[in-house]
Amino acid sequence: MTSIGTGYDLSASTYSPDGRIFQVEYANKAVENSGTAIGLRVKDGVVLAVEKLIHSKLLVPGANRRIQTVDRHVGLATAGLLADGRSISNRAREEGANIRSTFREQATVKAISQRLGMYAQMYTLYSSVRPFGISTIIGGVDKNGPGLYIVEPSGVCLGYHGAAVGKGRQLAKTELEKLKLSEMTTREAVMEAARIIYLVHDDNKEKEFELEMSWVGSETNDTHLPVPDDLLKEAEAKAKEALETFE
Amino acid sequence: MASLAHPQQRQFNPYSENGGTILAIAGADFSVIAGDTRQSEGYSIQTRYAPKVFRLTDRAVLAVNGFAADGNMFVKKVKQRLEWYRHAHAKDMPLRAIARLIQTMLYARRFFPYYVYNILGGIEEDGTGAVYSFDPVGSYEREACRAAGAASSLVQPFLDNQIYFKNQRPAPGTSHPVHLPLPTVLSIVIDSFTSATERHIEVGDGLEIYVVLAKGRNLQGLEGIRGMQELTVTEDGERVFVVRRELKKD
Amino acid sequence: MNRLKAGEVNLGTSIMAVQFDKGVVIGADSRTTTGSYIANRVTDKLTHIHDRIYCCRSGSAADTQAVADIVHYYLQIYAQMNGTAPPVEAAAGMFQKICYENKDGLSAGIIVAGWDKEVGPSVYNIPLGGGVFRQPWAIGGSGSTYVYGYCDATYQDGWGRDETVNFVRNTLSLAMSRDGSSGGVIRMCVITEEGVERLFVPGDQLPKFWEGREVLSAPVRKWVSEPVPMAVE
Amino acid sequence: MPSASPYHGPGFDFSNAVRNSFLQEKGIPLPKATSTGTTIVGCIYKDGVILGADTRATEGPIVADKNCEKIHFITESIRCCGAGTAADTEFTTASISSNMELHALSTGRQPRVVTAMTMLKQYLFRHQGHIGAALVLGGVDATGPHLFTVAPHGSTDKLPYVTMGSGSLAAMAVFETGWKPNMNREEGLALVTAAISAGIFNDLGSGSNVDACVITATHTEMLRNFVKPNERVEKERKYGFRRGTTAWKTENIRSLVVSEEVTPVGGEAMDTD
Amino acid sequence: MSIMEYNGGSVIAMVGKDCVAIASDLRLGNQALSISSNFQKIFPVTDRIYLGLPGLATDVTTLRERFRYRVNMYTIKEEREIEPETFAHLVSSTLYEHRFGQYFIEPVIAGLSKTPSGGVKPFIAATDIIGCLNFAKDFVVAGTASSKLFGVAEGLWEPDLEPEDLFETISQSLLNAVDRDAFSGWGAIVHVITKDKVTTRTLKGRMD
Amino acid sequence: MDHFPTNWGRPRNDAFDAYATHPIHQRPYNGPKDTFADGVQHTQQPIVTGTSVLAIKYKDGIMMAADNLASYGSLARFKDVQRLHPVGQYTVIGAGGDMSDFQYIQHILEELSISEISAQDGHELGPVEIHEYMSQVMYARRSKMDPLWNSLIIGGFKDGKRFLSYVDLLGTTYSASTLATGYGSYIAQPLLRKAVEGYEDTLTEEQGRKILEDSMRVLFYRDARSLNKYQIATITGAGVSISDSLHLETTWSFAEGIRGYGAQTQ
Repeated sequence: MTSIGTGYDLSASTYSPDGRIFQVEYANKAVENSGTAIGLRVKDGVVLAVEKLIHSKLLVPGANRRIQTVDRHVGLATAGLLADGRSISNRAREEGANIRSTFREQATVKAISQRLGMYAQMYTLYSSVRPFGISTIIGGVDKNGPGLYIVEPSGVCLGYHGAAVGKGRQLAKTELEKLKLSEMTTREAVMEAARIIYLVHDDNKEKEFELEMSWVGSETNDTHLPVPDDLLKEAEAKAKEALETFE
Repeated sequence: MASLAHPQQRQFNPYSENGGTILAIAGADFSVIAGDTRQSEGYSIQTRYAPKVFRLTDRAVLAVNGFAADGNMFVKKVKQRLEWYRHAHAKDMPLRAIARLIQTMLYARRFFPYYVYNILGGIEEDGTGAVYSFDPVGSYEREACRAAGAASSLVQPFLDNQIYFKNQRPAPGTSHPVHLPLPTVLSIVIDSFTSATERHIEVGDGLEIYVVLAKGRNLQGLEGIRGMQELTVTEDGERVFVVRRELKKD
Repeated sequence: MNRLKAGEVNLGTSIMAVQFDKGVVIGADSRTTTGSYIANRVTDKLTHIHDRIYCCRSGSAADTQAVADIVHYYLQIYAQMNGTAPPVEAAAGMFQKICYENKDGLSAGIIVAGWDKEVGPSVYNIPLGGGVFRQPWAIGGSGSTYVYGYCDATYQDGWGRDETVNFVRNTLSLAMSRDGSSGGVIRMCVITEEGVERLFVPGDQLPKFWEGREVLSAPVRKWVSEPVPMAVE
Repeated sequence: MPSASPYHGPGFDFSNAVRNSFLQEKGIPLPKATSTGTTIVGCIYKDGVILGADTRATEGPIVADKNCEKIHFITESIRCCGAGTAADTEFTTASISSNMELHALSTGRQPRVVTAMTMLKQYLFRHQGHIGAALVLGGVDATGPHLFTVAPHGSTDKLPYVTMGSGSLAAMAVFETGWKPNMNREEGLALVTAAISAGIFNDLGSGSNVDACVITATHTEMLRNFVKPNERVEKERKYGFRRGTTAWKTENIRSLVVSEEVTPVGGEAMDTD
Repeated sequence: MSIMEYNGGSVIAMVGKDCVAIASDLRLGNQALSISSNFQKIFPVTDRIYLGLPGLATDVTTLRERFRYRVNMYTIKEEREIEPETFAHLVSSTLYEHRFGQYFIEPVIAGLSKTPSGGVKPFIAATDIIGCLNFAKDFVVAGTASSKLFGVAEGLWEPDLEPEDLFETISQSLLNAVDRDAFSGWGAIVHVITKDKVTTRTLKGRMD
Repeated sequence: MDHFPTNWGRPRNDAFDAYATHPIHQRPYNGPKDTFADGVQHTQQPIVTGTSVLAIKYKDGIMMAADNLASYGSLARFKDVQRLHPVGQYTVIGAGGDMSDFQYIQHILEELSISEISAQDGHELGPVEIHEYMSQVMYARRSKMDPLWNSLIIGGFKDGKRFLSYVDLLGTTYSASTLATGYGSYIAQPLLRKAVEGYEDTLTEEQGRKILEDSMRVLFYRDARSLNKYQIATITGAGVSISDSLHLETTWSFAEGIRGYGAQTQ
């Protein structure tokens, strides 16, 4: 990364001489500092999981959710600035409602993601605004089956089988690549997702974390819902078990 | 289709009339507000129980009659304003202030009025019973008694006679009482409604009588009344009661 | 178009008459309405005018009953005077005269049908203005507008009794299923030289045609494509 | 309507019609006549016909009469329930009743229900709906029990169970769920009562009591106020006034007792012994 | 405005114990403008029958004369006084004759009919403008204040009132009802009919 | 309010059937006429319409019924329309009147449900909330002189409590243990009241179905805009259940012997 103070990083509307937009790259830094978020697109649905770092012991358990519902069939998980995540999910809901009222059908995950991508990209064009400091994993099921996308601060929107953003993304990606996602059920994916989050969490360096998970697919009648408590407990238990055998 | 044959039918009438009657009588240290519970349209009974009398605070009760949708909306808005007042001033709004509030709210809709007749009953700050009656656009007056609604023309002259002693000469050497005792008022209210039920098709089914007692007044006149229920919320203040009775259902 | 007088009882109606080689088949639904209230669900709109002459009534119930009563009365006089049964044409002519001369005051659409010695079976249609038109088949009333196409496509010369009865039954059933002002049962009469035979189809045994799907609801969602494995595998 | 006037023959007098239509054109609405909001019904049972009616008469929303009679006499074995403009039902049935009596006297036979029905429909048709009478006509004659409705424009219907008036829908609902052929007297009366009660309690134009009339070949039984489900409860107070409560200005007493004082004139009373 | 309100006026009749009473206001108006405070609307028909004719003033006069004529003709033909029941039907059919082109009058009849035993029986009746009879057992009302009269009378009337008590009840009913009616008032008159006398009193009422 | 939705919200005409002897639905307007009235489109009118909706309380919850017909004037145009619409897990909304307005209502309720789900605040919309929302929407639209031309019955069961209430194009609301819209309020309501009032807590599902079936049958007999194909919805502690289309059995045999309208015998 270039040294600071060259003057090309003060505005998103300014390129550096070598064709980079520093503001966007700084935004990516904000993402990298955040707890990991992953998404698994499997045979019959999508599972989202988030390593939510607890920055204060005074917080109520379950506070500051990072997975949100966008529409009946779509959810999203964010990594980065929490408030930007709220803002983007509101925008996603509007896009979903807009698509529904224009075309009288459920928005596809792809359509919502691409519109969010365009929205995020708009914040890379003007000097008066700051790019979003988040990467968003959008997951859901629609008429084309399960869909999983990431929208980055730059506005790039790409589809994935397995998605990982945030601090532990490299390790998570490696773990995701080992899985046979297209043969997996959402129920199995819940276990894997929990395991990966526990795996990537660095106990030594980090504060405590809360595992937040949601799923959508045949298990939930195509509705985006938090993973039920008992299943979550089971997945956490298994994840901890796996962690011990991993090393 | 008739609508195609008569294009001028297009005009939509945003009002309807839902029958029923309300009345209120003020005593020296109490106030009685009553209404029947039938809601009708045309020759049909929509429901046999739709309240027309509402407790606003422990010292104020509002009766609304006319177009039911407007009435319910109006009561909702009055209650909302009283709630805001409570938040701002940490006390209930006084009766005469509520009366003025209602006038303002009604007149605000001078050119698309709430088609409702309001009667506000309760206890003033000086502890006297009071009744305020309103027309649909907010003209109001404090009175001792008032009837409104479908059978108002049947009930009002009866009240004139029995409450104000209109056209009656007192027995030589005596004078008419200024305020009637509570039991007398209650029985006149009940008889007013049973009479109106006999002669007006839109009155009947049920009767709700609210009684507001001044601060510190004893329950004299309410003991042993059938079907009574207390609705008071605050302590050491005015008290509100409701008495429910059946009326004929034909 | 609102020719009915205020508050009048209306025969919304689907009525029909078809001639065949030996006689005529007449038929009608049984619904009488005021507004959309069915004042009578089992009305008999097939009115006896003389031994072998009947009429089907549509329009105002009061007007058509009054007119039918008058014609019935005069045909009895005719029979007494001449000692023979009146021809259908005479009945039709009488209906036409009354309807034409009082066209401003009446709303009556009548089909007269029957059998006589002179010409055998015949069907006359006397619509609203008071004209008279002889036809091999005639339909009338508000329900008829829905079945002209069916009749044009189906009717053929040379049918016998049974085919004709079937045609009338099917036509009326189709009209009744689409016209809110028609419904109830189908009443039919087969009028031949031998006599008048009454037929009755109860409202729950009407011939059935396409009646829509069970319920129109949201289409069932199906995934267009199955997930494909990752390229890296 | 026939009347004994030396100025004009029988029938309606239209002398005020010009004046009234002028008023109406000026936009002054003519006042309402009493109407019988009404539920009236009839049904055929095993031994004859049962008619039923409520007893409320209204003027707009006001109850003009709490216990009026809506089952009118036509002949001993033919009765007629009336709905619509009260005066019209009253006078129409009275006129037909009188004509039926004359018809019976001139033919020497018991008149038939269809005769009354025909008279009614022709009379109403002649007046083109301006006579606002909606009727339920029932009776038993030599040809058995008969039941008809006659609408204001003069159309008739022949049915085993009928209803009319503003409560007709409520009453018809009861018939459509409860009617069956060949009911006995008890079942028939119960059904008619239920039908009228449905009108009384659900239609504001109908109210007070149930009148019923059971007609068989041999006997007609008028059950006036057969059920009284709406008696007024006792008032809470007495409303008598002290004598002298009302102030009055003048008084004039006209004595109706013709007092005769016999003054003997001259001499002594006659000896009547 | 209804044509009944052109001149205004109201009548009420009540049954008491062996007596009847009939009362009316005395106003004659021209719409909102009061013209006279002594306009009679109640007329004696026989000694024991009184007829109230609230409604359009021109028709009050016409009908009063018409009924006077018809009752006289009846008396001459029949050689007896008309009974209240009979008179009620006479009123009814006279009005129905004008079914199309009505008189704007709602007559009220009060009287005592003779019983076979020689006693008297109270009789009251009212008709609408086209002659539909209403035989009530308690009270009948008519005119512009009819709905108010219905309300008060329904509240105040009690069975078996003696003549003097009946006078109070009918007077109070009338006065309080017309006070709430813009088209009636300006004084009132009450007739109480008993077996052997008719007491007529004019009442002190509001004159506004 | 009468059955014919065209007349809803319009002034009653006294010159015409002042005594309501007949249930008359075509009432011509004879009030003052605005010279420019024909040039101004104040409000639309109902075009494709549904007829009655019925609802009762019973032991286990709420039961509702509506037929599957959408009429175009007197034409029976669509015979497979569902007029009972589930909203969330606790509520059913049944509609008479204009079907396009009803579809619009379904859409706004869908939007409302999604925004409620997205909130993820642990609250769920029950019948009380949906009725309140709909009554505000209906009242607001009537106040804009642009009404949604419907009468709606909202029934539901949540937290062990039954709820049944009505709202129409004027924003008029009311509750009772039996409700019916349109023609149902004249024909079915008397039957429902007699069968249900006082028995709300003892009426079984079977009895409830029977009384609704009987009422739907009478409506089919007497309402010229009804169909013999209908659905029943139950809302209980177990959730919402809307039946498949049911067919009414009807009786006509007594009519076979009827001849003519008067003296005729053959």
